[in-house]
Amino acid sequence: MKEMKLFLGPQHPGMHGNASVHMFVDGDIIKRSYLLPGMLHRGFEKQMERKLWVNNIALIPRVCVPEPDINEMSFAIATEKLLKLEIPERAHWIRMIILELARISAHLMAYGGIGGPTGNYTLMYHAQLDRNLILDIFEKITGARVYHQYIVIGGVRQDLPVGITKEILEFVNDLESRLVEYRDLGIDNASMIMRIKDTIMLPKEVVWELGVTGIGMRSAVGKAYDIRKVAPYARYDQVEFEVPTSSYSDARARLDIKIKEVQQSINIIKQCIEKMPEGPVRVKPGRGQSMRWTVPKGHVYAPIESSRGEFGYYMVSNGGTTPWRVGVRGASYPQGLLGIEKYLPGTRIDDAALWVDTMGICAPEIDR
Amino acid sequence: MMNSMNNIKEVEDLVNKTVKVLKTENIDKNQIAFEIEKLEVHRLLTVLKNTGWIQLSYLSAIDWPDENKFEVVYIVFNWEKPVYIQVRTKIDRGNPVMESILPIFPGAKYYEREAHEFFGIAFPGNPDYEKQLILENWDDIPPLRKDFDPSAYSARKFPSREYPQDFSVKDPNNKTLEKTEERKKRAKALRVGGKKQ
Amino acid sequence: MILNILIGIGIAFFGFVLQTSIAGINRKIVGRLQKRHGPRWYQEFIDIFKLLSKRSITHGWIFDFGVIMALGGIIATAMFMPLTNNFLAFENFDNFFIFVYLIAVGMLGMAMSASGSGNPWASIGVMRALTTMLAYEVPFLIVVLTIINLTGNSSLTEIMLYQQASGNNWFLIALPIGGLVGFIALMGMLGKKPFETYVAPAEIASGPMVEYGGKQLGMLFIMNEISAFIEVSLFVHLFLGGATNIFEFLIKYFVVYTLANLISSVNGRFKIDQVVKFFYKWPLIMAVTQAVIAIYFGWVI
Amino acid sequence: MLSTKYTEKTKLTKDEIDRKWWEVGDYFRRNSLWLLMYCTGCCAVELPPSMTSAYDMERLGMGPMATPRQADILLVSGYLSLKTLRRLIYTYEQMSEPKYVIGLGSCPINGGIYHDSHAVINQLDQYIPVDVYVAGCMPNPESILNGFVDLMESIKNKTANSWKKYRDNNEWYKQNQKDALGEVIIHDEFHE
Amino acid sequence: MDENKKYPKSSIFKPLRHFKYLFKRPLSHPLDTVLTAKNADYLNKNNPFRKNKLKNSQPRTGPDNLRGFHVNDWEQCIGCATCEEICPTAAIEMVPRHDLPLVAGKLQQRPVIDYGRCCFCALCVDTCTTGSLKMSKEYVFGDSNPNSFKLMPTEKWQDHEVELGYQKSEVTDLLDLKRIEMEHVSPEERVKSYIEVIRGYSKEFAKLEASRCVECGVCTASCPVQMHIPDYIRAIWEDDIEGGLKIIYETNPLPGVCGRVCTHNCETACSIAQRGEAIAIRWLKRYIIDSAPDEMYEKIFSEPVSEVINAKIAIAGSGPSSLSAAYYLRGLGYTVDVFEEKSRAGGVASFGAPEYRIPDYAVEKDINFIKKIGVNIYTNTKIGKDITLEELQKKYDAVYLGTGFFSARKLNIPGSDHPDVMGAMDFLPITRDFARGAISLEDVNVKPSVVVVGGGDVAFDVARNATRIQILKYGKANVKLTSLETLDILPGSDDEYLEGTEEYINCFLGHGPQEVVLKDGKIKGLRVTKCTRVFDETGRFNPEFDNTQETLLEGEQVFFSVGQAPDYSYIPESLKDKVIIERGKIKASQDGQVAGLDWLFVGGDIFRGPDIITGVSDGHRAAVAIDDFLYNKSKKKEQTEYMKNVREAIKFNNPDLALKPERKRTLK
Repeated sequence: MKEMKLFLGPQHPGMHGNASVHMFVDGDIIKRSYLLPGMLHRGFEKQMERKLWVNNIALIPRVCVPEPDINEMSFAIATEKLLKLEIPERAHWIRMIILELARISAHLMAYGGIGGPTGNYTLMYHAQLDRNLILDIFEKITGARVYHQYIVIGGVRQDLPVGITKEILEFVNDLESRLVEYRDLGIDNASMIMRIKDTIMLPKEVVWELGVTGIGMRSAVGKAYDIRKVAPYARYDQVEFEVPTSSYSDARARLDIKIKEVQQSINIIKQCIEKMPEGPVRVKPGRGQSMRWTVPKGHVYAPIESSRGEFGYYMVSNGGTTPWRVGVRGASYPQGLLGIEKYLPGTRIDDAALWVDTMGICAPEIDR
Repeated sequence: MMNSMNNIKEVEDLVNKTVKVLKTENIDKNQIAFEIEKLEVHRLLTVLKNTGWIQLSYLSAIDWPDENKFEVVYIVFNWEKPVYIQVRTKIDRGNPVMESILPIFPGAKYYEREAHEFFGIAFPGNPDYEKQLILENWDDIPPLRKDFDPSAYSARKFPSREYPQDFSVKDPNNKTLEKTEERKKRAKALRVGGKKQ
Repeated sequence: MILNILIGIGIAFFGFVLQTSIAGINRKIVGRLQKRHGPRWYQEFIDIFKLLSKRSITHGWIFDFGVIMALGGIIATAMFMPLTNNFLAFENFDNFFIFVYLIAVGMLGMAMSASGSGNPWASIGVMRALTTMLAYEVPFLIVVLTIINLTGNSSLTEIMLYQQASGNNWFLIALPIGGLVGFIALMGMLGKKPFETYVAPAEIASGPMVEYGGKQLGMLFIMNEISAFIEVSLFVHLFLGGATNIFEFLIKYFVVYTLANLISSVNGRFKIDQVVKFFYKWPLIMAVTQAVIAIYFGWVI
Repeated sequence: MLSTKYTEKTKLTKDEIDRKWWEVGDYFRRNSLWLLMYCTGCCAVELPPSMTSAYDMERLGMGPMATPRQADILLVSGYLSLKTLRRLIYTYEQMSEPKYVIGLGSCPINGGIYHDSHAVINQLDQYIPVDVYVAGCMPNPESILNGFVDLMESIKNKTANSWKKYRDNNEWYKQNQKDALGEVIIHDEFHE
Repeated sequence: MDENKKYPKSSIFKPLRHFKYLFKRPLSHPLDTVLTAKNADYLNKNNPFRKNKLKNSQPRTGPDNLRGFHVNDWEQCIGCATCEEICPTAAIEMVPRHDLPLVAGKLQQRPVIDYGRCCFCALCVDTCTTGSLKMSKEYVFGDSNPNSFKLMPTEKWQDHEVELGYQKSEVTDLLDLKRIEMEHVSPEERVKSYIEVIRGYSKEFAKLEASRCVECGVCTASCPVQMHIPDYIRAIWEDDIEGGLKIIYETNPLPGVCGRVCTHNCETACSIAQRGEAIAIRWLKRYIIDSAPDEMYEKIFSEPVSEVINAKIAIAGSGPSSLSAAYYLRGLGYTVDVFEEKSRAGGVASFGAPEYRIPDYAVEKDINFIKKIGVNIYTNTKIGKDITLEELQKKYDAVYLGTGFFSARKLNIPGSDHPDVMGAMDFLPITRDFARGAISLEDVNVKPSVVVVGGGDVAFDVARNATRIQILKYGKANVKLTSLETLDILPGSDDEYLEGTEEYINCFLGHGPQEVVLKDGKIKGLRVTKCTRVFDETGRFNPEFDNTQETLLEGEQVFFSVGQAPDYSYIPESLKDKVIIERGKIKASQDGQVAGLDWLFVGGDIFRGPDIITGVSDGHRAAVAIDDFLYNKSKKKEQTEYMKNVREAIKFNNPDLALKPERKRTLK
């Protein structure tokens, strides 16, 4: 049969974000496929070079929309490394709470997201409802639902509002008790198993070839390769958590890990709230008004573990008021571009969207 | 962390043994940077990959127009010995060519395409490097070069809104604000020797 | 004769109104399952009328004609549907095979039209729709043939009367395995998950309907509602002993449709090959088992 | 030049009935607005909460639709890069009339935070007409829902005429599109 | 497959457990917490069945720090444009609002926000100098007209009161409100000699201090000469001393003097001072001058200044206003001769202000540059004695008088004619000469215990000078200072008060001197009574005393520092009736041109007063006025392009009258 050409996206309900998977199919089997990125290109790296260090706070969360806090964190860490700035202890813990809440929200979005391609909308609706609660908590802490601009150079922008820790605890306990429902609807659901078991495999051997990190990699190699464990930042070395792994990477394994990571994040949040000290939350990177802050010369790469894998900012400072060069290593770059080119062929049309969901592909961070 | 300091030391020894290092920067206990010659990049990356730095985390370039150079950066990572290694090399800006590292790290394919698109660096050895990736019908110099001005480009191509309402209350005799503006302009012209911060 | 035709059209119209209302109510019910309020119950009507009020684009006469053929075919099918054991438009024309035959006309019309649009998603959708049809028809037919064999009549009214006569001995109870197969096949017919493969908005961009907008889509929606009415009614008549009055019919209809819809709402959808494999595996075996049990061994509860 | 007000072109003879029908149609149209799920920019991330249980826009009779042919509203959720604009124009032209456009967030109004970016357009209404804008970066689901009701109200008041505008001033829009995009036709490596 | 064992068993029944939610309440937000009242009203009308389903609908109220639409308190806002500057999206534009009053420290402009740009980052709130810009809890705004998204924030949003959302706190503040510590010589050390008290900023500290500036420019209007303050501060921050020097010399030819002893109204007006400590503008200026090497001065005039206009101007006096007039007239191309009665040029800078504030080398640096561009200064030439005004009128095309207030004023109270009762202006030049070494310590008449009357800066100068001389002479100090004004209205600056008290001066504020008590021909002390009121209800000087509360301040010597007086003895009889003198000052037009005598210009203390920098501005204005008066009458040589630019610059920078900022007392 003749090869037929199909587009999954950019305007396509199975595609999360504005990207397009171009597929050449024979029947239902994909023969060749590419990701067409760039629909969300805003020239981020150029924009950041042209904005002051302080102004970049407004810009950075927009690199990856579903999980903006990792951008802020990575940017802040990179700048602090250049400045050799020690930030207050409490700020570390607040940052961890924020990051883990963001991780839960991103996982819920991705986990609920498989409701789209598999048609199980109830799963999606429930996950989005819980995610919305996290956004409400974020709004209380930071003043905005999505673009928090909360983790800044030198700590966090302001202290946690009074009583929010209780609210967070209530929420995570409630979510913890309902995780089993997510399993019921998703990975323990017999009809869903048909879709997610043994599909869109990521063989162990090719992980390093692609450069995939995060859940994709951990589900294949079976080792706890998590930056939070391997090269801890913030205070991840002072909390106890496990890194769920698997050595057989199909969609089911990856989704299972996602739910397990949500559990681990809940554990981390609980520990953070318990261990968080009182004290100041922010130090200024230097004297002077913010528009005249400068950062010493240097090159630094600041990787952190996002919900999709290693996310990092490569920053070069020239000693001026603006960064000289900011490079963003989008966590989904390898699986999004090379992964789709190399490992989607051979699967079915139905599975393409699942690859996007389970591997964690965030179009804006590929395009920037 | 005694262990990680050892790792850094080990890396430093390994790299120094393999290639001639022009500059070493110790960034922190998990990161170290080496500046080396262009021709030795492949050798170093091969050695590093064989010793466990199997993950290519990042590949990109930096523009240094004052030196008339591009700096190509490779960041590799070893999950067992957690050290990020920046391998940097400077290449000529006028004729930017850097051999592809595709045979060593197949994952570099799209990074190289992107670097070509945004800086104009050629990566012979990468079959697709000249194809457009993120931009479409681009009609100017590669946008991440320092001499490209996105503001001007945007102003030229995409008009900004001119709002009809102004909110100002003006008194034609009151020139204080205009005068302040002019003064500022004058003083700005007088600034000479200062280097732009 | 004209009166009969009018009654037939009336039944089709009633079927449309009934199914659309119940679909609307079901959206609310499913909404509740998803922890929300859901739309107004008459939302489905508004949707359909809105589509009819829109301007539409054509992709050639096959595209338009196919839609009309689909709608006409389905209305024609619905005209023959008995509502209760004594209310139908055309006496003695309620043979089960009439429905099997006529419903295919509607399906084919839609297939023709969709292929006429030239959109690859539509062709894939049509292909999937026909494959699914082939998949569920075989076990369903075997069960229905078993019933026909037992009742000795293929008229729906007769089958209804047969069930009602023996003390409301519904075939769902009498032939439990067959009833289950029938229900699964019904889910397939209604395009409910996990057998929703041919619409699958997130995979193939709503499949056959990808190129429809405006009036054509409105007509397809009407067709869809009426065909759902036919399919659910068939199930009610065949397995639930039909109805002696209209209220009984409404209740049974509502229960069957709602159950199918609720099950659909918590499940994912299969891939197309899984649908075929599934129907050719369990339902087919079950249907054959049921047939063997019922016909050769005569074990009917 | 862009005429700001749509003037009825049809002759006034067949009109009264037409208009009455149109008003009836308006009732259905405004109570059943289907969105096209095209996540053009960041604001799309607030759409799932609006669509799903938390804010449940189905109460307003709205829902997501898979293809442009079926949809009534083109929701431009945030900034538009050139590459997206090209596809957005395709999409917009595929939608069947009457169709409405909503611009979410700052970016479609005047470029937002990307006002000086080389890849993002500044004013959406230069390229396709827009019925309702919702301010915010990003707008909360409440704002989005209120924006939808605004659109419903303006359909009722017969002020949501952007699709007519696009037809009447087509050349002006085409020219603008061409100015920004070079050419609207999509050429990429995959269009072999 | 083994791997699958780790998963719980899958089942077709597990998802059916979710049917329990059929019997639970929906969790979506009710529509009446989502829609605005207007939209709810529409929906009610639209609903065919329930016409009032949604009651009192209003969008959910956001949390306390919600970043909604902006509100701006116009009472507080000073139009500093810092928000415009920091806005990462260029969404904020300052528009002129000339309906606002023109006051010092405020600009007649207010921010307008383009919500087609705004990204709600709230950096503008965090950086607002006054804290007037805040964010509200309003977050719903949609419109079909794209042009309606540009809004001017006021206290209200869309004409209704709103709850405040995000506001700046100490943690989020992006300004640096604390001044960089200036190094002072310790009180113990400095009273022992005339060493300069303020050490000046090092390069590093100057840059840090400069980096606090937000470049709003509200200071400029308060500066009598309207210096380009933000610009030279920026030059410091950019480490551009040469540019800074050029910028300073545009408007002020005596930066070395002004960098030390200026009254710094600019710092009072400074926007950072709204909530914190003002930028040390004066000291930053001084930093530029101190760090500029002499050869850099040559770059201010890159071509030698030559007489291109054939007209001569005489200047009487060499105080700040005279030197300023001389400098600018020279820059405009005239021949300028300055006549000074004393042995040194500089006027108050050389004889009034104390050495520990402004050392001679600093004054000389400024004067030498003025000399270098070709101004002739004739010292020891007193107008009226060595050369009369009439002669000057004949010889020169125009005459500028900047003779200043150099006579002491004494209070007319019993005992004030005693020889040990001295006026400030009698005493200060002596101390200055002593510091220079021109007079020996014995010749300085300071008794072991001293009472100073007066609360101004000069009074502190006298007191602190007396302290130093006492310490040198007797080894210990005993200086009392008394003034009518209490601390909250003390005319002297905070710095003087603080430094003075550090230097062992006892202050008896809020007392009025009644009598110098004499005993045996020697002064025993000063009798003072409690002052209950200094100014009356209308704000006029009209002190009242409470005679029941009486104190005797013991001291052997009394200094009066209650103001200075001019000496107009040089004005010849022929002109006396033409020169109108009001309250000791000569009446003239705004630019200093005396009515009826269009060749005669005045400036400085005898015209406007009261401080050095105002004198400099008088000189500048007079120079331009003289040029206007003479330019068309005189013969001109061809000018180089460069000199034309210099001319233009001088004319352009001709200062307007300064706005006097309201002084904020930080001392309690």
